[in-house]
Amino acid sequence: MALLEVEDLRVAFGASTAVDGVSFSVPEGKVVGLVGESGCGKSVTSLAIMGLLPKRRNGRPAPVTASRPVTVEAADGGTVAAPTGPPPSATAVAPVLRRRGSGADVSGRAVFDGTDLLSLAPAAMRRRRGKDLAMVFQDPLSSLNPVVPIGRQITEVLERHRGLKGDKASKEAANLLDRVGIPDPTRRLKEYPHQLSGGMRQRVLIAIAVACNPRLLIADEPTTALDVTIQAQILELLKDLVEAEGTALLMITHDLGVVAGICDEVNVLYSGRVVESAPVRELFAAPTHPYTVGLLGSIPRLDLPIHEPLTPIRGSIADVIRWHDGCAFAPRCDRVAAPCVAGEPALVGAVHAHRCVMAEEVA
Amino acid sequence: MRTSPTPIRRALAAAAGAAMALGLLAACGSDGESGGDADTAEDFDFSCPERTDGEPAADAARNDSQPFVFGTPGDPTSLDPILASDGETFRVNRQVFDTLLDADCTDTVPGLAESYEQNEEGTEWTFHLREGVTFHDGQALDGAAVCKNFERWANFKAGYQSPNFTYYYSSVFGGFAENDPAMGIEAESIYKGCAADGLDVTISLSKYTSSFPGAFTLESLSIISPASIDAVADAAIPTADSPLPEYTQTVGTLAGTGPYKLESWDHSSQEVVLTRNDEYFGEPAKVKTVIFKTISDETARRQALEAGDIHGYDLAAPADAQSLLDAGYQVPVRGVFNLLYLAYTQSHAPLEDHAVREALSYAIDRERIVNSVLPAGGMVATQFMPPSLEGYSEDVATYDYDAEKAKQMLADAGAEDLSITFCYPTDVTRPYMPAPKDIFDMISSDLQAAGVTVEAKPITWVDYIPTTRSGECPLYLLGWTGDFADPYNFLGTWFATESTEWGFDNQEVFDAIATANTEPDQATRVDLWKTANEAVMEELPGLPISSSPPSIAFAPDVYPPDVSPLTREDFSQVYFTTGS
Amino acid sequence: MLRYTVKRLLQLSVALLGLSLLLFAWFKALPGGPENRLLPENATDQQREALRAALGLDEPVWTQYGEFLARIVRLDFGSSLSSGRPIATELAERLPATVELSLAAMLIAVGLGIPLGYLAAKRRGTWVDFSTVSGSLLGTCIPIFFLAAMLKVVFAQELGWLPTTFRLTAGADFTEVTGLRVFDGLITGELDIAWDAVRHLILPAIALSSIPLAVIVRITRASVLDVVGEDYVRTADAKGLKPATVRGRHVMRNAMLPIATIIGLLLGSLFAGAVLTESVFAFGGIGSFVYQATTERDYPALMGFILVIAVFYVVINLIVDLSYGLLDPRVRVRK
Amino acid sequence: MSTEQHAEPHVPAQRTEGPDLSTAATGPVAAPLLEVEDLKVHFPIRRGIVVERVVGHVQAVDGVGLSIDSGGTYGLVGESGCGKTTFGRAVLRLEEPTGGRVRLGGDEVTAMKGEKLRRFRSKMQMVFQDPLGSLNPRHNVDMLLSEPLKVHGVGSKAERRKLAVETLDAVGLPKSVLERFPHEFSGGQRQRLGIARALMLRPDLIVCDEPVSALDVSIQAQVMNLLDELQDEFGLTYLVIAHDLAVVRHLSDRVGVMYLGKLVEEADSETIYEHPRHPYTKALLSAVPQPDPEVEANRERIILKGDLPSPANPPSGCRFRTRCPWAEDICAEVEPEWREAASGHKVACHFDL
Amino acid sequence: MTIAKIEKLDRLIEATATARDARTGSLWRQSIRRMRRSPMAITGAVIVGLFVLVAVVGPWVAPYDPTAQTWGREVFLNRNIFPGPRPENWFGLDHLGRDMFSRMIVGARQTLLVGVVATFIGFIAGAFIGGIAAAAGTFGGRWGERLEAVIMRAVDVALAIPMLLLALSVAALLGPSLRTVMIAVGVAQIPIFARLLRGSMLAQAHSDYVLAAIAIGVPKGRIVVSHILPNSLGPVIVQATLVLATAIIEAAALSYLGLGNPDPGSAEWGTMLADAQRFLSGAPQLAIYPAIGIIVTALGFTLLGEAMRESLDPRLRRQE
Repeated sequence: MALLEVEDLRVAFGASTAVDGVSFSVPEGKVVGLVGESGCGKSVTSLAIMGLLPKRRNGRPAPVTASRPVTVEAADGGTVAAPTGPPPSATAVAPVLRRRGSGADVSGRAVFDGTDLLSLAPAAMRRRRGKDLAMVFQDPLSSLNPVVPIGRQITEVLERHRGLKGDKASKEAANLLDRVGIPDPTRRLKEYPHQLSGGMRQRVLIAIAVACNPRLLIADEPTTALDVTIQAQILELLKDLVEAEGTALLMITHDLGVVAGICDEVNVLYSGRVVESAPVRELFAAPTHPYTVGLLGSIPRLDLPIHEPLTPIRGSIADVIRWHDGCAFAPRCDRVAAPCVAGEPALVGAVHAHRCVMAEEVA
Repeated sequence: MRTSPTPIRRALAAAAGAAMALGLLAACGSDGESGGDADTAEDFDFSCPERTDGEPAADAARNDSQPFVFGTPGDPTSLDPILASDGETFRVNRQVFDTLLDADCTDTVPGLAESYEQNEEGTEWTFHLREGVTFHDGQALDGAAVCKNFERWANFKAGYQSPNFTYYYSSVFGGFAENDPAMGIEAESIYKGCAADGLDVTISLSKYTSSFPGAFTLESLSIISPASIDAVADAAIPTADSPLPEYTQTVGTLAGTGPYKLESWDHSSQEVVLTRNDEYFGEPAKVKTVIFKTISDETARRQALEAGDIHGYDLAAPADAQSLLDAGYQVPVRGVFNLLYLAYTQSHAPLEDHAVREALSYAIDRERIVNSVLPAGGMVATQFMPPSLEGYSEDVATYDYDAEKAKQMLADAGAEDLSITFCYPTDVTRPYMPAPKDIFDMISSDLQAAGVTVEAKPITWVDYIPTTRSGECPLYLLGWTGDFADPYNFLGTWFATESTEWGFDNQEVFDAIATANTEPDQATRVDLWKTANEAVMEELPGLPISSSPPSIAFAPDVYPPDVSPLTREDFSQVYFTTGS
Repeated sequence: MLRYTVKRLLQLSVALLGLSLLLFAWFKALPGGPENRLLPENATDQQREALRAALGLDEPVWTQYGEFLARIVRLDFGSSLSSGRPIATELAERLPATVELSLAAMLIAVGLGIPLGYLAAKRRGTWVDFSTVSGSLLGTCIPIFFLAAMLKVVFAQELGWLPTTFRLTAGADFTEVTGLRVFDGLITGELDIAWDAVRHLILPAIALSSIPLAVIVRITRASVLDVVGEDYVRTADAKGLKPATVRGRHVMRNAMLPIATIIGLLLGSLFAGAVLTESVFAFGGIGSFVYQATTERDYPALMGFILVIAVFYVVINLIVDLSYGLLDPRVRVRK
Repeated sequence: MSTEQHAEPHVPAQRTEGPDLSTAATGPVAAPLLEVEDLKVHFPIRRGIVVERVVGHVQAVDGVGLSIDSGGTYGLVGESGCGKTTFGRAVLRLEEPTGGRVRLGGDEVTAMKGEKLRRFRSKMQMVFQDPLGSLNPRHNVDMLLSEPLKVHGVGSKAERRKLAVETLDAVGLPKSVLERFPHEFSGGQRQRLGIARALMLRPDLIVCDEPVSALDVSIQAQVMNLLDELQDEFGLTYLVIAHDLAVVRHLSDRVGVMYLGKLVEEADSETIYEHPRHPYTKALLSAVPQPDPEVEANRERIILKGDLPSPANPPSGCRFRTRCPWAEDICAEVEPEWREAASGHKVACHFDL
Repeated sequence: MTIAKIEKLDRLIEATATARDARTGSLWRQSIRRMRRSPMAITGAVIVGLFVLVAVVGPWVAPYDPTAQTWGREVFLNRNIFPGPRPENWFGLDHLGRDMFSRMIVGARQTLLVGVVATFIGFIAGAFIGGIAAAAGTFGGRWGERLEAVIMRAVDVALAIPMLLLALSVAALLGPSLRTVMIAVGVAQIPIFARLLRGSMLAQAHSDYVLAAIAIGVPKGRIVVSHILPNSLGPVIVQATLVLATAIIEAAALSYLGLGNPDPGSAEWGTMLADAQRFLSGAPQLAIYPAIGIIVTALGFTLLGEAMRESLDPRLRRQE
């Protein structure tokens, strides 16, 4: 039994489904990647596990919310349909999640250490959040409260979960800052987030997350907002922490390079479902799902001959059909065929699983 | 020299009081017909109405413990009476200071002087002062004290001479001993001197005017103690726009003789507190403490009374009177002593045509105005003075409402498509005109019914007087409340000479007024004023609309003072009653 | 910070100089001089002319402005045409009443507005939200003089719970310290006076608070909606903090920034709003004074009032800006 | 010289076939299309109570020189805050340079003013990072595309529309989108629109400021391919500004690396990735994660210490020394010279690493 | 296997896409669509719609001449006799014997006129001042910045002058009239509009599309007029809606102070309310009809404005 077992997780905002039956597991002490483009449901998945999605109020259907824009862009650059909503960037989904007044319908199970997190009462979940499982967010500036000194932001979690108060808490906070590589930690405790650089802020966020030695750390695009040299620092730090403490890490990213560098296992998400999952080396060595293949072909690489043309996926992530009608990737797939839209494609395979009825052809 | 000691008459209370008229109106109002049985001058004696409320028992304990709070429309401005010309200041000062003569209803009655006499030319006025009167500061009243007051006034310097401060003094006496050219007072003073002999005091004038003896009742000419005069001798008003000296703003400097003493004046609370003067020469005040509090908003005053925050207030809106009466409040009716008129400025064609003026006069239903929007107790005016004054004539030409006749006359005069500008003031309520716009609306509706096109011209009050004075308005509403019983105070200010505000030149009218004004003999004078009134109404410079009393209201458990057409209520008469 | 304050104050004095010139020119251009206010209606033309001359109204305009300015600098706004007293004295005497009323109104607006705004934001899109927001907006849609009159009819006349006018029952015996009656009553131990003053404050303060209340509800709602969408609130949630901590330390502390600005600006506007309220309740503050000055065309008084209000308004703005530093560390460092 | 050929801005540049015929005609050395010499952009820091005075400068760009051959692509790479965007804008005179010179096709852009400059803008265009923000939300595609022509007085309404349709076709959008508004498009399509607008005047130079960084991975590739295609089709010269080394490498012939307002290294893109000489370049390259677990597992990373210093107060000597693993005393004292370490390979470092 | 354009795939795509079709169109159209879901907007729009309808058709459907004192001899305000609702006069008579119902209906137009004209004055003048300031500050160089600073400082101080006093001055200059009310209320709104437009324009001026326009070579004037201005008008238009409500209320306040519309020939709610305040004890209905008219109308505009603000607010929109 893995530390975290997510089974058939579904999250819907009103009429639109953001996560559509995601299952994966995070074994103890391993780094598991959740990879995909904006709108694929990876952030929603993590927030659902953490219980940070706004609950829908009883008996009142949430208003229809904007969902991912749809654009049908044929290979020949033909038809264009109509998206609105936020631009498809990594952060685009988050505001949807945070809209109050509507809420998310969450179903499925997320069993953490024998307990289904999704069925926990809010108060019980609050007791575990920040303690047993913690999270690091993408934008370190906006994720820290601008008007509260960072020391306070760290000690409040120590106070809450470890019962540390006053000097003891401050001392521990300084230790934590030291541990995440912030020089002169005692002075830094009194500073405000805007006085720190981006990399420092992300270190502070990590310090907050690891303050109570959680068994599972969820990192949602922790390096996307950072410069590449800082990104390297932060990845290094995360790796070190995971190795030192044996913490399991759920790494959410769109960057296959990051995945290759840090993850043990990878789940590729597309339109709210896992389309491929495999140990990291197998995935990169033998990508099976056409979407994974397309992603890899889209990335310019430093280690390949220069000016080699890229092979992008056509269309945009908005061009989807519903999973129960067929493969959501079908509109963009080069190898689409009749079976693709004959019904729900199943996830096949064990260690290296994929959700493509035409997998043999691709291979 | 004919010295005729003038007997001072007590006012004769008339049988048919306006309090009764109120009941009458209420009774006939239900048939909803226009006031066919409305009260005209013939039905009433416009002396002050007699009180019919008896003398309910006083609540002695309450009179001593509970202040009587009276809501006033505005703040007083000065505790020195000579430096004021507004009713709110007079209301306060009248309780504290006394004048040589007093007014009851519109009649002149004894004040500090028990009696007076005048010489035949009306240039020497001798007053016989009461015995045993002491000022609040303990000084005794004598002729010398009175003279000291007159000498002080006559010798005012600099800013003290500005009509801004001493309007009434210079109106009555023309000027000062040494006129300050910077203050713009040019007329020569008619005050010649004052001679005291124990309790007798003689004021000499260089010229008689019909202002006397009424002027001696003016609150401005209140007598203050000699010590007070010395105390404020140094207070200067260097220019016309200087602030009033400090002593006029704080209590304790000036001492009067009145039934109340000043206790405090809190400017920020807009509150003046008076306490009983136990040494008062007359009947002592019933309530120990009287408070005047300013509530400038008309509706707020009524609500404060209804909520019990105050026990009485002045200038009740006509519309509120009935509701107050219905709820058990008292709204005693004052005698009428004002006049509202519609002026025809003859410099504007075709108003110089008598027939047009006459036609317009017939077109206006003045009874509706009096019956509907003016306070109860008002009457349609037939001439340019209220009926309680000497010289009121029953024989003036009248112009009763007749719309058909008006149309006909306009047609005959070739003015059937007359279009005319009609001015009225916007942001003001005057005692003679509680709601200018309503009256304007009604008149213009009547005029339009007679085929006249009315162009409304509303003007803010501060600009209204200069605009109408300059003759810019062909038609306009205006009026006047008398200061004291003096026909010249009404007719004289309007028709003594040719003026742009009326735009007519009728020497017959001017002469009639001048003759009456300078006639010292009363009987002759009365006839002369009647003649003058008839001449004016023959000329028809404007249409007198109404004389109506401003309403004053009191709580049910209060015995109100005798109400005065001059709004000179004496609050020492007030007390809380045990009843109701 | 000091640098900034000095800079702002310098700007203020320049602005005030401009304003004084503007006002002077404006009032000069108005027809109807003060003499019409000062004299009764049947004063003679000669008396009017005399007064105009005596008031120096026939001097060259620049001389008049010079004198005006010289006096303003000495805080001498001249004397009121209606009361004949120095305007500075009048304003100073009446200030405590208005301050007390404004503070009371602000207290109501803040005390009610922030929780209501928070509630509306929490329940965004529900009927709670709709009725809270609409209800507070309704307050702004009732002409203030009518609202005041209605409040009096209902609570003072019909129910008889509260007085309709004044700051204290007439003739009450109290000790004056600051001029804020409630406060004075409390510090001198005259609790009955304090209670009396509170009773007199309630209705006018409610009437006056209708507009700021609506503004604060809206701002709070928008501000809270903004903040709850922020990442750091999610971070706070992810820490498993108690809801009260999240609400207080993370949501409200940030949401207070715009609210504080608005409160400052509203305080300035309350002074102006007090004009109608105070006169309807005969409250006796600056508002009543201005109302009187308005109806009587007491231009010097109005001019003095506008200058004082302008200073007040700008100073409040400055205080708000400076207090930003206390509330928001980001600003503190930048300045 | 090719500037004459571009006199009519809307006429697509005629690409000369073969190895630079024009060079053969005019002389032995091909004059570059864009020449930038010692460009500086300093932002004054003002302070003062009554009279503001300048108390310092943010040296956003501090003496950068480079040149781009006609038809070439120059990639400028660096981390956020290094001044690359400011440099790009200063080249286009969207930011006022404090010093230095910019010449485009022989015309000195930095000397132009007013109407002349405005007219000249038809020869140089920009593609923005945020495709939505750079498109006026109230203008539909037709207005967006025809405005450049309109303000330069090109063509009739019908002609402008025709050209718009042609350009749309070139960027892979159908003419049916003309009536649509920017928010109705996906991110990739918006960037296509941004490129189309830049193309409308058929400019010589296009500055692409982070052209793909706001896009999803799968869309980035589409846009990069499109830029490649358009360069061939319209004979464009690109200045590509990006923080992503892989993207720059993919698009560019020549690459410059910027750090704190200065160039630290410049070389052909192949060379610079194969043999980086400046420690900063080395660190950058080593930091980029590669989508290959084998590579990642075996790679030696140079992890830089600390953060970027403030450009208002840059370190003395070599600006990179505060974070450089190889820094020595001399680095703090002497500013390294911008030298040619190998043929076509310039670097600003005291050492040969 | 090559690209197979399968019929079914097209159909599926279409089905998914049509659900989104409603989200096309210009920003304004989108806002309107968003507002259709808001109870605030609906309530506001219904009220405003009814009000405008009455204002337009009022004079034709009013049963009587609103100015004729037809029943003048049946009203005695000094005795509190105000005939109330009856078959021929649905709302009863006013204090001069005019038909209240007709006055209410006809008054809607005057009231709307006051609101619209006052708002228009404030809008045009404020937008002009704010626009000049923003344009100068953005493109005018150092001198432009100074001009902007001067203008905005003046606007700040002007904000401090209470509207009441402004109105008073206007009234003193022009005499009390409906025109005065319109001008006074309008003038008082100028600084608000100016600040709003300037702030909005400055925000737009720093946006990328303005930079893009400069890069294209669009002349500065044209950038201001065709790029910055249209994108900045949203909040200003919202404000205009809110000011419409304010104007109607303020007009009533000015009437209460005696500065209002003195023309007896016209019926305007603010004036009617201010007039009727005198009869609050005897004939409260005379105040209540116009008061309800004003309150409901003002609320309608306010709700509509607030809903518009919300639907246009990019921060709030983001959360949808």
